[in-house]
Amino acid sequence: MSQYKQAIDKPYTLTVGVLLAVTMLIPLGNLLTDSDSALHFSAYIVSLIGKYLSFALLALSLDLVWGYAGILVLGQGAFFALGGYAMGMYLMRQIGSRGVYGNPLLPDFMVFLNWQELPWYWLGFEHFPYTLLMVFLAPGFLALVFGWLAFRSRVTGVYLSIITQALTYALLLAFFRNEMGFGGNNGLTDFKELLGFNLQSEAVRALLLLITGLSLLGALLISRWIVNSKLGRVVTAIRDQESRVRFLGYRVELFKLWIFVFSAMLAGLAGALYVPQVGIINPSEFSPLNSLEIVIWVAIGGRGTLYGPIIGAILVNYAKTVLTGLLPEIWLFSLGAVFVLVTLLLPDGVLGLVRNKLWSSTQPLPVSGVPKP
Amino acid sequence: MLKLSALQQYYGASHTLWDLDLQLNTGDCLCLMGRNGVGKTTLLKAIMGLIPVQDGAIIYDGVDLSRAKPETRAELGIGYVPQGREIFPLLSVEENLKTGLRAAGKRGIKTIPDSIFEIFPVLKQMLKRRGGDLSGGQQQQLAIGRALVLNPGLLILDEPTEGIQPNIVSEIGDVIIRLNKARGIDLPRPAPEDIGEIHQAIVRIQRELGVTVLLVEQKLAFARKVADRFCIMDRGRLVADGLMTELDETMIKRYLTV
Amino acid sequence: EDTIKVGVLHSLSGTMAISETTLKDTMLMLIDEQNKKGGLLGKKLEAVVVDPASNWPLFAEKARELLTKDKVAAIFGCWTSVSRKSVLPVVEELNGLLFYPVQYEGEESSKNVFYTGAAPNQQAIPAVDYLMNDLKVQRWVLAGTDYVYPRTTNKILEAYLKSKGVAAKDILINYTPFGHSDWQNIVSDIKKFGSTGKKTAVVSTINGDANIPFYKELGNQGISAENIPVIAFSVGEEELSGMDTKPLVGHLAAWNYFMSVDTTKNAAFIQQWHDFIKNPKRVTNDPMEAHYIGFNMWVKAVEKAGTTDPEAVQKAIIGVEFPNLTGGVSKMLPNHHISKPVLIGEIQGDGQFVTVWQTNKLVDGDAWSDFLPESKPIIADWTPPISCGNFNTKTKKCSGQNFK
Amino acid sequence: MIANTTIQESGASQPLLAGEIDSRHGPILYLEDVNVSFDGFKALNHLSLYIDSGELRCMIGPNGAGKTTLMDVITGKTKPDSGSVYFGQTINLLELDEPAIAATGICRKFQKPSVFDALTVFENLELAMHADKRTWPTLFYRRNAEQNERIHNVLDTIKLTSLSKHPAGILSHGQKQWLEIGMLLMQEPKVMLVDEPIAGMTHQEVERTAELLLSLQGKHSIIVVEHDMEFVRSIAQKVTVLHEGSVLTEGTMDEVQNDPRVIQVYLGE
Amino acid sequence: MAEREQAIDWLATDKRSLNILQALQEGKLFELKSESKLVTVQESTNGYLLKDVVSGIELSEVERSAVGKLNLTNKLRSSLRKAIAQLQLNETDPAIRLTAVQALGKDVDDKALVLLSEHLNGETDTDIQLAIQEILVLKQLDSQDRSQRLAAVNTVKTLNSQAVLNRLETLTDKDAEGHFLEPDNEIRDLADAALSKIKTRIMAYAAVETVFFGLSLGAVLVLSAIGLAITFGVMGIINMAHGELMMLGAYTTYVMQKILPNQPGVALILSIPAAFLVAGLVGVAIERGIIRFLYGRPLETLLATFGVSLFLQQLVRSIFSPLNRSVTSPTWMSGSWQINDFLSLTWNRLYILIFCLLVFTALLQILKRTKLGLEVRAVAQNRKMAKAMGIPTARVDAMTFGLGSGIAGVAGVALSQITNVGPNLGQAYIVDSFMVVVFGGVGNLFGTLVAGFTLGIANKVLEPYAGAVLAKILVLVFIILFIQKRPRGLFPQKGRAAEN
Ligand SMILES: Nc1ncnc2c1ncn2[C@@H]1O[C@H](COP(=O)(O)OP(=O)(O)OP(=O)(O)O)[C@@H](O)[C@H]1O
Ligand SMILES: Nc1ncnc2c1ncn2[C@@H]1O[C@H](COP(=O)(O)OP(=O)(O)OP(=O)(O)O)[C@@H](O)[C@H]1O
Ligand SMILES: NC(N)=O
Ligand SMILES: [Mg+2]
Ligand SMILES: [Mg+2]
Repeated sequence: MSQYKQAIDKPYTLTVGVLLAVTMLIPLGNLLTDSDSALHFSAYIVSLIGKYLSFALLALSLDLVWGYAGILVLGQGAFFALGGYAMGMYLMRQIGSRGVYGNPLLPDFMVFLNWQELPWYWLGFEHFPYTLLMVFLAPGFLALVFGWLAFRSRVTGVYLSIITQALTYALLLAFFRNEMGFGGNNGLTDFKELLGFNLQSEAVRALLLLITGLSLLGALLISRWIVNSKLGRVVTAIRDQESRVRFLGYRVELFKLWIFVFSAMLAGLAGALYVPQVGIINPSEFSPLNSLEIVIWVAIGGRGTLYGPIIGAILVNYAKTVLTGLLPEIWLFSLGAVFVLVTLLLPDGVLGLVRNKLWSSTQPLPVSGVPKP
Repeated sequence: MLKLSALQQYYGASHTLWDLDLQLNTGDCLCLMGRNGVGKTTLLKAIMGLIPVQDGAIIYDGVDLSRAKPETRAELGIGYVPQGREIFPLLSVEENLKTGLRAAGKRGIKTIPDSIFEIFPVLKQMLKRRGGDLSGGQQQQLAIGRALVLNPGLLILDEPTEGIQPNIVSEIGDVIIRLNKARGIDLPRPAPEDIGEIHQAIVRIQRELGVTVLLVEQKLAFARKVADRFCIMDRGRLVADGLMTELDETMIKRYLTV
Repeated sequence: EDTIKVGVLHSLSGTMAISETTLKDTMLMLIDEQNKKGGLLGKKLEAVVVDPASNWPLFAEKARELLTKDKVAAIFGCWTSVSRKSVLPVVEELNGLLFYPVQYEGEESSKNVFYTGAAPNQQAIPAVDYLMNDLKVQRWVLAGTDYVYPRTTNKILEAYLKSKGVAAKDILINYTPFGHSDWQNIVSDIKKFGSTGKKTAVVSTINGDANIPFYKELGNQGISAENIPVIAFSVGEEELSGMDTKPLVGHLAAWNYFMSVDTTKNAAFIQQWHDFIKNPKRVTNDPMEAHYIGFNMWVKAVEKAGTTDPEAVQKAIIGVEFPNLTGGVSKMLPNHHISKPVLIGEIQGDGQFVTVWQTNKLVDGDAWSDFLPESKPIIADWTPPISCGNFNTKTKKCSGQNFK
Repeated sequence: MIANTTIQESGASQPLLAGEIDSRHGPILYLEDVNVSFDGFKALNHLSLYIDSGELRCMIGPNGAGKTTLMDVITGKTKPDSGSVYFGQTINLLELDEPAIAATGICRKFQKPSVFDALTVFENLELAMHADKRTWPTLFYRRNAEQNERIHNVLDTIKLTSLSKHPAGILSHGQKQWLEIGMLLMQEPKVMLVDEPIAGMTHQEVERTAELLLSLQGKHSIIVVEHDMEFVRSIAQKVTVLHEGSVLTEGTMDEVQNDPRVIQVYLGE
Repeated sequence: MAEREQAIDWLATDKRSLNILQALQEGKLFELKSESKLVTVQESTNGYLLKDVVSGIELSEVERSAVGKLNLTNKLRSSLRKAIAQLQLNETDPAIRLTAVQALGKDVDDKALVLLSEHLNGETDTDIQLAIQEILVLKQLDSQDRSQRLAAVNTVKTLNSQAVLNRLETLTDKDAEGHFLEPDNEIRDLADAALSKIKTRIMAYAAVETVFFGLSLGAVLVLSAIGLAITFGVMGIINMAHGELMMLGAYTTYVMQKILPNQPGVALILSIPAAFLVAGLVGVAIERGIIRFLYGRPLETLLATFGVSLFLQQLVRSIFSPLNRSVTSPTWMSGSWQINDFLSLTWNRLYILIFCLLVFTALLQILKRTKLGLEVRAVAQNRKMAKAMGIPTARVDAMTFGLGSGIAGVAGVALSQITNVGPNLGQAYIVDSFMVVVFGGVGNLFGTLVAGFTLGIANKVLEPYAGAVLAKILVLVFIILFIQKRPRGLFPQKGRAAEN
């Protein structure tokens, strides 16, 4: 439509293409070839990429609220973790009587803390469809209640950021409590099966990766459709001049709420995809620092671009994987330096660089090309 | 006093000011005119150092300022009243005025001159109110007052009458004329024993020095009243200039109407 | 060149780096020494160090990386229980070996994990016995950080105390979050609880960073070891080296090793450590000894099996004995725990412990506590015919990893 | 001449309308005894004002008289301490918030031009366009040919066609003024509140603005605040003078201009 | 060890052994291995300087390994304490005598009782007399004479003494079968009344204590937030490295104590300016090196300073090791101000509270009274215009950021007195710091102060009912809900300007 949108179309297409290739190639390679084939990837690679893609989805979800709606959520990890816990609870229930104490109903951690019955909120999680619903509803509902309160009272800017941080911090402390019935610090682990399939089997891993990749692609397509819709523009307008939008007759709080809840649900989905692939969900996912890191991924990739955060999340996490193995003693120096340098040298994130070099568009860009008010 | 030569300015890839030359003599009151978006504000910002220029020179009192910091320009006595007022919204009126005292202090001004309150009495009434709470017109007065704290040698005004009530507009006109023709702030009435040649000399020097004014203004009547020279811009270039009296209908038709 | 790789999986950054970095160095030292002795099976050992950064999922990822990419023969690592829980499915899936050197809550026995730290019966129970019998303690504060290890330990202790006739009103249980730093109320409560005239003691399962402010507050509120002794299970020489020990003098800790124990083996170990780390002031501690024992047992088992193949090592290591640093000979038991002496020490002004009590023989680590009703019937035995980490002696069924 | 092509029938098609505006008894906007104070300072002082349906009302008064505050009250930005504000006979504006008031058909141009910098000029207009402004319909909204044309007409009117694909952030001050006027046109309001529309415009543009406003009267009720007397004279029928938060006088331009009080506090000379 | 206990008892009978016992208590008594002889030691450059235990005459200098320290256990320590107290009962200094009496009073056996009552006759100091009488009157409760007991109950009810409370409780308790332990009704009723009197007083003291706990927690919060109130609140920089700047302050204290190993108090005081300089200079470096390129892009400061925080953490890990460092508290910061048995205020917290108020006042004065204060705010609100008015923004920025950072460093000095000095110190406080600043209202220093104390007290009032974790959760929820009511914190910026 407008010229600058064309400018972002190219990297967007590229991102979609690469993602599609990766998500199809690796799982299909693993499903269709023998283990000694060149197209066969180790479980390590598969689960690593699966994890990156879940994080990418998480980053994408944050970009919607932060990049487009200007709501700097410092508690996005809370929604991710809730989705993850929902999935974790399902996986726990799937263990059934194969737990160490052989209790058919209660997860192990409840048995040795003398719980007599399953708490009510664990009911239903033995059913996958219910779980799937909760993966979206649990974070969605929290976002709805929280957002409704906050947006209605016109809490904005750092105030909103900090109370989202307070939210995730409170949840962190709550989930740490063993009385909450979510396994305390240890969280939920020792998963065995998903829908009756062995989680440790190669095929299931490959399929999980495929599903994660497709979810990410789907989310990217939908998100792009949303930000290019009029709603997307209203939301962008809210980011820049919230009060002005009200006078045009839009209910700012509802628009914010809409995008906030949608983003929370995406984050929940990311969490649900993440958990079976890494094999653990624990309250530290609620830690404010984790949420802060998500912000970093988005910023590194380039906010307000949708594909930037995806690349940011993958790059940062890949860097982590490599550096923690390669320079275990001093990798924080390098990561810290990378963060500083990217900010100083690449104001539009890594993607800004790529975009400027490859597509040297003279058009100002939607977010940072214009001086902020 | 101020000499611009071959000034070039770009916003990213778009060329906003083209090879601009302009000369302002001490005591001049020059009105810069032109349609919307031709680059008037941009030029003023460049003179103030708020945006970088790519090429060309800005000579003020013989010093090349084209790479100098805005702070330095303020210290040298360039006062700036921006379009859109740019009041410090959370500072009180008094504090807004005080922001200029550091630069003014370099030239011996330690407190806010009372004359500013004579010119804009409303500021005195609202001394403790936050700048951002003032009405649009009050803010404009504050913006001019703030620039005057610097006791400027060159005063740059970007559409100073915007949103100002008519009687104040004409007062602002008078103020500009007064500043321009005489060195602004009236001297205190001399004690009888001081009356003499020295005092006379000081007054004369001040009158001759007068504040040089560079004004952007759309309102013809106002421009005609205060300025003695005009200068018309079109698409980043200077296209005409002359004495205010020479500004005729054909020129207006050609450059100022759409 | 052909080497045998050994994975070292300890956090070098993040909250746990405080404790775990030392263990990484310990492993490097042990491997270094083994290489000086000629390596293993004629090959050199090579340490592969990674940093799981105190991030639990990252522990799993790194474990997988070590086993798949680096093909390590064994992993020495983890500190917190949750990091172990995170790594567990990975080592089980890939049939790796993990040596876990920290005291923990028990209730676990995996075919692929060797628990060289203390089980609750090798630390908590003897400590309480000491307080009850020697110090005549009648009132008990069980203070811990809110996570599995303290929770489980305290459950075991509560059951144990009650079985010894302690009334419920004489037990005060308190949990605080990780890194808790404001102890004013809790210490004040402890003071009140302990001022009734009956001898009171605090059994502390407070973890890591929370200890410094806790002891500071104890000192400042005037609780000395003479009135209300505190016995800790997570405060060792290394933790003390970061504290102002003046107000701590006389408080207690229960471990299986103290740096101050005067044996030639220990002196040599300390000397070796100081040489390796190039700092004569560095202390040694219990988990270091656990790695020392664990590593050497692994070496012996590999030599015995003639291969590093995990399956063979798992078989070979059971029954392997290795002298520990405090005088006894520890043995790898069929339940993958080891036998250890239990020592109780009093903190001295120089940050060392004086042993005031010790078991007269080694105590076998018990994976499944006899003081928890659900665990009582369960045993772990990785030798045939049971070959299972949680075998229910009542139902004769095996659950968990080798569930059939 | 301009507006005929751009402004369609308004009123009947308001989907979010809280009810028909009842202006049978004359005025469409009623403000009675409105008081607003800030930290003790009375910005509006027992102000009463009536605007008739289809009327073009000019509002003048010294800086700080309370003109902008008045608009803030009408549009719901500022809640008065006391008084009543009605739209037609039935809609109590004090019970509504900003979007609800906007939805009833009261729209506003701000004194300080406020457009959405990150959006293009085109998108700015599209956002303002009269439409169903709830979330889901906005999400699924598709522009039709007629709407497209309307936007283009307005672009022509405000002379920004060539810049339509540029982000509004790069516009000059005067261009932003025009864009805001364009956004106002797109909203097809019943009542337009126009705060200092011509600041920063050239003489000729001022004339065009005057023409535009004149062509809109009758269909819309308009309140214009301006300090440029020449401009006011060129459009004014009825002029209200505000002073220190209340109405000083009201009347035709001539009456007002010759009122000594107005001369003293406002016009000067 | 049992032998040592006997030895102590034996020594306690001889006045000359006081030196030996005190040396033993202070851990200065060593055995010279070669001669099996007891000596006291003093650290010297090459090892230890030996002195004769009794006379204190210097003997010789030996290597560390030549001597072995005589270790103590709790049992020995308490025998020692008693023994020393017995010997000190006749010291000339009344303060020492008083401590001796109190030490003996801790658990009185018959021997001590006799000793004390004998001593009472000869004692001239009234405080000491009172202290002894208190011990004796308590013993009277056990007397055979009923009237003496009644009188004793009446006397003790005015005392704020834990021992009295415990004793009274045993007078009113029932045994396992539900019979009263004390058969005498009158005494029991009297004891009951006395008990309720004392308990009322205890409640009042507990309330005072809770408020103090809250204020001292608040002081820590305020201290850690107040630097941020400048860098974040006034300058608008989301400074994620704030916690690490505090950490630097804490490490400065550690280094100062290393430099002055024998004067922890002096070192602590000197640490305050030193930490201000260290953290302040690092702050200036961060501002000049990174942040100045990011003005107008506030969110990017978050990213960059997060990088800086990782860097600084790893830096101290590399320099000081990942372990916690031990920072000692000088004696005047240790222990507590014992008002009575039921109320005591710990010195370190008290000092930190005072320190916090001092820092706050100083800062307020700087921002109010100096030109810097005005210029900082002008720059923060409109950088370009500030430049145009001639404000040297670069210098103002650097100085302000340096000031905020320096104060973070000073806060670190205070923290070193109550918590870990380690690489994670910063992370433990960063979330709370932001919370306090935002809760108080960004840009309002006074808000930060009130917010810190409010949250501190709220936490401490809730803690006894809800426990530490739940209390914290409740406080967080309270913050979230409070912000709904006041979307701009406790003390919001008001007016038109703040709305957009
Ligand atoms: N930050 C910017 N980036 C890109 N282009 C800009 C920027 N600011 C202004 N422009 C463009 O530069 C041109 C000159 O703008 P300028 O503000 O100087 O105009 P002006 O003559 O002052 O107009 P007006 O009378 O409306 O104030 C305009 O066409 C405007 O669109
Ligand atoms: N939030 C506020 N706090 C304090 N005073 C305020 C606030 N808002 C407005 N005022 C004061 O109320 C008065 C009326 O302001 P208003 O903006 O309505 O004037 P106006 O008539 O629009 O003036 P102008 O023609 O200059 O735009 C002014 O004196 C202004 O300073
Ligand atoms: N196992 C422990 N101490 O976490
Ligand atoms: Mg302009
Ligand atoms: Mg106004």
